[in-house]
Amino acid sequence: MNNIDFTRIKPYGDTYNDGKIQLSFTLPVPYGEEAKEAGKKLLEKMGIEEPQITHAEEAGTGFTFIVAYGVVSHTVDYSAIEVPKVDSEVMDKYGVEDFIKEKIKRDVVIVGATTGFDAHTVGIDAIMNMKGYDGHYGLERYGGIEAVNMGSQVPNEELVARAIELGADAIIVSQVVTQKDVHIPNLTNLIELIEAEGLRDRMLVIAGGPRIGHELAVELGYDAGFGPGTYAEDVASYVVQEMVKRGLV
Amino acid sequence: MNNIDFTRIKPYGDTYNDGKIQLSFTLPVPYGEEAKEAGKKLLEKMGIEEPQITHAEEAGTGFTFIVAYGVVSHTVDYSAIEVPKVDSEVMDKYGVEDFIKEKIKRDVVIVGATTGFDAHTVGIDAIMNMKGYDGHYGLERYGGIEAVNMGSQVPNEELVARAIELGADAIIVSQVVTQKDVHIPNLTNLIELIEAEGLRDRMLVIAGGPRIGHELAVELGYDAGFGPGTYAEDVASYVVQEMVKRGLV
Amino acid sequence: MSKLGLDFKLVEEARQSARNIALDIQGLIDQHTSVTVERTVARLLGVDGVDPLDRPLPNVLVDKINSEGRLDLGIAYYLGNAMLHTGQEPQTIAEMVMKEELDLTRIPTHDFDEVKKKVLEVAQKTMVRIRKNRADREDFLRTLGEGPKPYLYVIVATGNIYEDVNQAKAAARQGADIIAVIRSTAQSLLDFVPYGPTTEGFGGTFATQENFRIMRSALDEVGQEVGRYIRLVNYASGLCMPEIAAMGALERLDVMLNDALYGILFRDINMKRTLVDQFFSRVINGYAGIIINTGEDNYLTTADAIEEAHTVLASQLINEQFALLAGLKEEQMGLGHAFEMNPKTENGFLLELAQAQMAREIFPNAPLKYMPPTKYMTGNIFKGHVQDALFNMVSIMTNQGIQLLGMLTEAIHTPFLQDRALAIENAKYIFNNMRDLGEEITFKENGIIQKRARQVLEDAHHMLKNIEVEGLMETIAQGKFAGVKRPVDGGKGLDGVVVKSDMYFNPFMDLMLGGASRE
Amino acid sequence: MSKLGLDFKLVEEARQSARNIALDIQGLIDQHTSVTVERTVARLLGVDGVDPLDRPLPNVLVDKINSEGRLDLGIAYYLGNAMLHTGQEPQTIAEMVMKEELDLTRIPTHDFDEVKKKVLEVAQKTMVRIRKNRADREDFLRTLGEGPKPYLYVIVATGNIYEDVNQAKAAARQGADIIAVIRSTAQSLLDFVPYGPTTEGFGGTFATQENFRIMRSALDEVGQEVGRYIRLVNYASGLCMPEIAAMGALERLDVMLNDALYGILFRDINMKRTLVDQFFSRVINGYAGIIINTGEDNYLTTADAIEEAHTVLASQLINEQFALLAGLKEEQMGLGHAFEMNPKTENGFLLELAQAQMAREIFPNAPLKYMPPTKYMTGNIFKGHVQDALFNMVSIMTNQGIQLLGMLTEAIHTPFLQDRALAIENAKYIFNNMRDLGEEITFKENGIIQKRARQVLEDAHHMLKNIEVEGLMETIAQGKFAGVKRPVDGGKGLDGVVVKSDMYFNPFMDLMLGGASRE
Ligand code: B12
Ligand code: B12
Ligand SMILES: Cc1ncc(COP(=O)(O)O)c(C=O)c1O
Ligand SMILES: Cc1ncc(COP(=O)(O)O)c(C=O)c1O
Repeated sequence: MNNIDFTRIKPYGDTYNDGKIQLSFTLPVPYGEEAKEAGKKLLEKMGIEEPQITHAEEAGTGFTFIVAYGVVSHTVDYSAIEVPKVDSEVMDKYGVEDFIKEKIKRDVVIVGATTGFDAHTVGIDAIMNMKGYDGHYGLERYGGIEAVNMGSQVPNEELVARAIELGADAIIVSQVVTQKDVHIPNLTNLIELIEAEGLRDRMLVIAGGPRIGHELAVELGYDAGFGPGTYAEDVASYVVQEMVKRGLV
Repeated sequence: MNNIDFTRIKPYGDTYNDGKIQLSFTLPVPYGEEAKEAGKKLLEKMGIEEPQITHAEEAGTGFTFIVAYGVVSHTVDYSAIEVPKVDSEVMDKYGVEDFIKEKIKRDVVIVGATTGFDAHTVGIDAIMNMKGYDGHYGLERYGGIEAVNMGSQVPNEELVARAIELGADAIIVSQVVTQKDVHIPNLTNLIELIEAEGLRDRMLVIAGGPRIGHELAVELGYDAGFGPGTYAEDVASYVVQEMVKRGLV
Repeated sequence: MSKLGLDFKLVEEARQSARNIALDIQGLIDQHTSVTVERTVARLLGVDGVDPLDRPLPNVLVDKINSEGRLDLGIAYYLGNAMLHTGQEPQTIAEMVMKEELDLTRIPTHDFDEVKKKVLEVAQKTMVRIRKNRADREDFLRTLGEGPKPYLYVIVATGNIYEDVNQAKAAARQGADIIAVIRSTAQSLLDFVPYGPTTEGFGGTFATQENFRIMRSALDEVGQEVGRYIRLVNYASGLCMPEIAAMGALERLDVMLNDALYGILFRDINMKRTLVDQFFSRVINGYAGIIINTGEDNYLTTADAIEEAHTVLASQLINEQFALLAGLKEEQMGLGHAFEMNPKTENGFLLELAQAQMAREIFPNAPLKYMPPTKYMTGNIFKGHVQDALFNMVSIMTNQGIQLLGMLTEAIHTPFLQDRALAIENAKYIFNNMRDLGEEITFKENGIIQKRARQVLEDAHHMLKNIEVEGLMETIAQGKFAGVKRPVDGGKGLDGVVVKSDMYFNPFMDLMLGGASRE
Repeated sequence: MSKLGLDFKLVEEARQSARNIALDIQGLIDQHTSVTVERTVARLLGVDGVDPLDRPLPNVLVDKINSEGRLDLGIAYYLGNAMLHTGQEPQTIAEMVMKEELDLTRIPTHDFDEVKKKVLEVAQKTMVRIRKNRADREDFLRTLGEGPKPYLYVIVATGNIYEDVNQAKAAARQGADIIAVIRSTAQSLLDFVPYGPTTEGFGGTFATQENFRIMRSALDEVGQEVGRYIRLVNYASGLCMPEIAAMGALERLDVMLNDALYGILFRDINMKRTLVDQFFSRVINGYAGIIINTGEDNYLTTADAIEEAHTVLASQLINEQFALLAGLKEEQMGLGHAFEMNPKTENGFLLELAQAQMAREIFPNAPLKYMPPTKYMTGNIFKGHVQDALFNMVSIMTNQGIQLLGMLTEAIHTPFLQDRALAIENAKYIFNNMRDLGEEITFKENGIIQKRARQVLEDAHHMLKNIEVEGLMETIAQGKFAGVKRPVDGGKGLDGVVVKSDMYFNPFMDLMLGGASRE
């Protein structure tokens, strides 16, 4: 039955290739038949066939909120997709500790912070604090890792200064506020500072946060990026293996 | 502030022309980074910029359910939209009754049914039964209207035969089941039967139902179509005014 | 103890009225058989397959005899006689009849006791198979286990049995406990059961024995994978009620939609036909350990949930009594009700809570089937998802048994894969997060909730008293249920009802009526 | 009567401890003033506007005097003295100082009683304006009316005040009762208040007096249209707490985020600074009839809602006592709490119900501010919408006062127009459909809910007893609130704290501390 053509996949409602998709959006036009028609036209421009406006309502004068379903005409070649991924094997805490003992034979120093105006600490704490997150201990509890969590709203300059002071093997930075892309200049500035100090080759620089992906991080000049659902062991595994790979031991 | 260019409207998230839109769909591929990437690619093909997969989860082996946001690049010319609409003024029950007394001066006969295999009666009952719907009386209660509700699962042939028998001024038909477009052949068949009987010019033929629009009805050869939220007075107003307009009194 | 302060004397009285109503009808039932009852007997004796025109052989057999006006003895007699005469099995006999090589009414008649003995021999094999299915189910439940109550019940409705299998497996993996394969539109009006695997249906997939088998084995497979027994549901209601029940018994279905009145009210099937058919179908379900689901929820999709709530209770009580007469145990009675209150109603949630709790207290051992909001669902899927959440909340607060999950797209299309996933997520979240809420709360003395429940009980009591006097058939003819009027001799299928002769013989009625538990 | 079987003797003891804790700190507060307290006095005396470098004139004035180490007398004294000297109004004097045409510390000193009299004259005008705002609000509430409780509270956060106005009006039309304009990221760390209308902010819009005015008049307009008074909220917390309170009093805001500890814990503002500032800001809010909102909800965004629930109660009790000392009435205390339980928690809803009901019973007259799920919201907006529905249910079941509506996109972006519309729809549906559910139910003796509430109360009692011994500042330094450690002399803004001289003079402190009601 299910001989799917992975070079041409489409959304699935209840039958292969039915292309069914759900949308919702608001148009800045008064509620009425014309608003629904405008919604349909928009869907058609997106390549959606049989657009159905299943719900439309006035959302404050001059706005119409629309819920729609339709059939996507486009297909995607799934077989050709290659996503850059953090290229290391995830070990658990004990695995990481053993790895350090055997292959690095000294303490690994990791300095972390949420930088710029960003005041969100829960993400970086989840990775670094003793207690960790969701039952996974944080870096502070790892034998063989010296983890320094500088907290939030840390200026990039202070973070770099501290990393130099401690001879850090890795800087890890969290960015949670991403509205209007405020995180991009801030992350870029950090890399520039590190390069200016001539440190870029001597340490790993890693970013994380709910809207940070590995791909974006690499694009911005970081070694790796970690998104939602990351645990301490994901970062730790990457850091220790990458240190060995790069001969930073 | 709000000088909207109605020739080029876009969805509105929290700022004019930000183009923000929400989507959800399922891809027939296993959950993973590649699935998310496929989702993004699909969005891009639809002309959605900055596609963001905000949620992805395995939905049964081999399927990935995706929730996404993005920015639509297309615009719609709202100012040029013209939607065909039922062209009559809606009067209330008393208005309709007076209109009949003054301008038609005889009983108007309306025969209704849900036809084909469709067993949904609530919609046609809402329009025809005494009790009506949502506080709006049905046609049976209108003075000057003889309303005959044949119920559901009525073969088109029987409906037409009854209309002939009663000398109906209007046939009104409900279609609720629209899956796989089953209503289209059924509605088409009804019009053909009426034409075959040479009755098409002598009565109004009207369709209704949750997925029936005026536009579709007209396309299929009906005089008018009524969608969700219709009340008896909407149809009644149309019927009596149109009868006068066409000289069917 | 009643949380509602219900007057259980009134409940007992209402129940007694329902008993009298059912007993009154049982007289009529006992005097009649129907074409589908006889086709069921043929099936249970092993007749299956179709003729070159796709007519099922049970129909071929039964129609032939009925056309000669001789069905009053029951098909079993003719098959038994033919077995003695030809030495062949029923299936071969049926094929011979189809090929017109044999005319069942024109072969020599054997001694009636001999015939019975022969038939019972064959019938016993079927009984063993059904008992084995029942034992297998119990085994699975013991070894694999099942999800906590309320069971999560979802539907699949693609029209294509193989696509249904995909969806059903996905749903089980997400947490569904029960999968119902919705039937194709209007199958209930067919006076035969389609044959073989099918891939084209409208709004659902045809109920065929082969489709049952395919889905059963898929669910057994995924059940092993997820470590829970996954129950399978189909629909008996319609013109083939006992036949489909028999197919379910043979293929180990677990739940059957089966209501004493649904076909009359919602499918315009003739009263006598439905009443006769429901009895045998329930006898079969009872024996096979199948849970029935009644259709009181449908009343509220047509009539108003506030005004007509008492008709739901009255109908539940009647369904209960018919079920008891057919040998069903309380644990098999998935009596229906539904969350169909207009969401705009102030304190509507309280009224719903009253109704659900009342059903729970009046039918303490029944795995009540609770149906989701459908009528007031709209194209606004976000609002719909919250309506479904409230529905789930009432269920966990009142300890319902079977939760037919609401879909946020109810007003739009039959469920997509993702709709089902979201529905399961919704229910799991609420059932877990509010697990013991029902245990924790009590209702105010004489508050809105208690008063509402009492009022509904009184109205139902009153209604049943009236029906007891006027008779069930007359009441239905007057449109007192769901606002639908059905004349006694109207509707489909009356010509398939046959008055039994004194010598009428149906081996399964006696074999099964004791119920498996009593063996 | 307590639904929870709470021990109110224990509550009284805990409250007494909180009173002692607050009184202990009040000693310190009374000895100090701060730059923002003095800027507030300047503002209330009529100083406004900015210099060519966009520095607000209140800052120009106060910084000048502080840089000379002479702020210990209070800015009022210098302004009064200059008024007598120049015969000009404070605004003109401030402009003269800005242009360096006048040096407030170098002009002749007038008789102190004369100075006070002059200052009080000007101050009275401001008092009249603030009283008028208060009366206007009361008038609107009388004539236009307001929505039923819980009030529907939504945020706008576009960064652009004019875009905010669009969103706010749309929300009011959909049913919102309260609109909060979220501030731009990190405004709380600015030691000045930006000036004029602003159109660029991150994650929010700057709190400026002009923005307050623009939004106030938009809401008055839409309030007339929808026939309900629409309340306006902004944030006082931060390094300018009393200044923003004053702006709010002048522009008829109705609610102010204002917590005695928030700045310390979540913005790393120095303790002394925050404690001093919060006092004056609350005195102003109290007089202006503004409801304050405290920030206990924030504890649970960082710490665990099950483990740390008692810190919320302890902090509410402390906030209450600080508020009473500042002349706020119970009806103005929008104490905060939040639905931040992990949705995976079995019976989590019951624990949440316990917490919300407990807050209700311990603070029966406070318009509690209930915050929505944020921490456990995900990119799955459908699930999120159901989480928000459960939050709304707890609120209506426990009779909360102010419902900060949850947004299904909480984990994704600041609210879109449609997110807000859906949030309002969600709350309205549930509040109406379950209107009297709270009235109707009682909780099981010694059940999960009652036990949970008692445990949390005991833990809070214990915590407060400890703080009473160790001192509030020491406790915070140890990280006992929200797991955040703040040293007594750490954090921002300590340099803006000044020890008052014996002759220190702040006209508004006395004028306002009685509260409007006592006039
Ligand atoms: C808690 C919270 C707060 C708390 C923060 C308390 C604290 N001490 O952190 C408070 C209330 C103070 C707050 C304030 C604000 N917040 Co806030 N907040 C949140 C909230 C609810 C949860 C964030 C969180 O803690 N998640 C849990 C953690 C564990 O997840 P995480 O951060 O994603 O971290 C994981 C991964 O991403 C990864 N990770 C994260 N960092 C790193 C770093 C490294 C190196 C690695 C390897 C991995 C990693 O690992 C972690 C564990 O798996 C979110 C909404 C939401 N549900 O997401 C809004 C949210 C993030 N906040 C938001 C905003 C706008 C603000 C404000 C700016 C609002 C305002 N105008 O005042 C303020 C100001 C903050 C500022 N200046 O930065 C927006 C951001 C919008 C956007 N996309 O830009 C959100 C999305 C809410 C919204 N819908 O508006 N917030
Ligand atoms: C109630 C109901 C039933 C009841 C019907 C009872 C009855 N006596 O009508 C029962 C339970 C029997 C039923 C059965 C089925 N149903 Co049904 N049912 C619904 C439900 C929940 C509500 C429909 C309704 O009554 N709406 C209220 C009325 C007032 O609204 P309305 O019909 O839109 O009518 C208004 C307007 O459209 C208009 N109008 C309608 N007709 C006309 C005619 C004229 C002339 C005019 C002027 C106006 C007009 O005016 C009315 C008043 O404003 C919908 C889901 C939903 N929430 O919409 C599913 C739904 C319509 N059913 C559906 C299906 C698939 C079925 C079945 C086929 C399922 C099955 N396989 O067994 C069966 C079989 C029915 C059949 N053969 O036709 C699907 C249809 C999918 C599709 N788009 O095709 C729906 C959408 C549910 C779903 N998501 O799967 N159903
Ligand atoms: C008892 C019962 N039987 C059958 C059905 C549906 O069957 P059909 O539409 O095939 O008649 C329902 C529908 O909800 C029902 O409640
Ligand atoms: C009491 C209080 N003040 C202020 C804020 C936010 O202000 P800011 O982020 O500008 O410090 C909050 C946030 O939730 C709060 O609870």
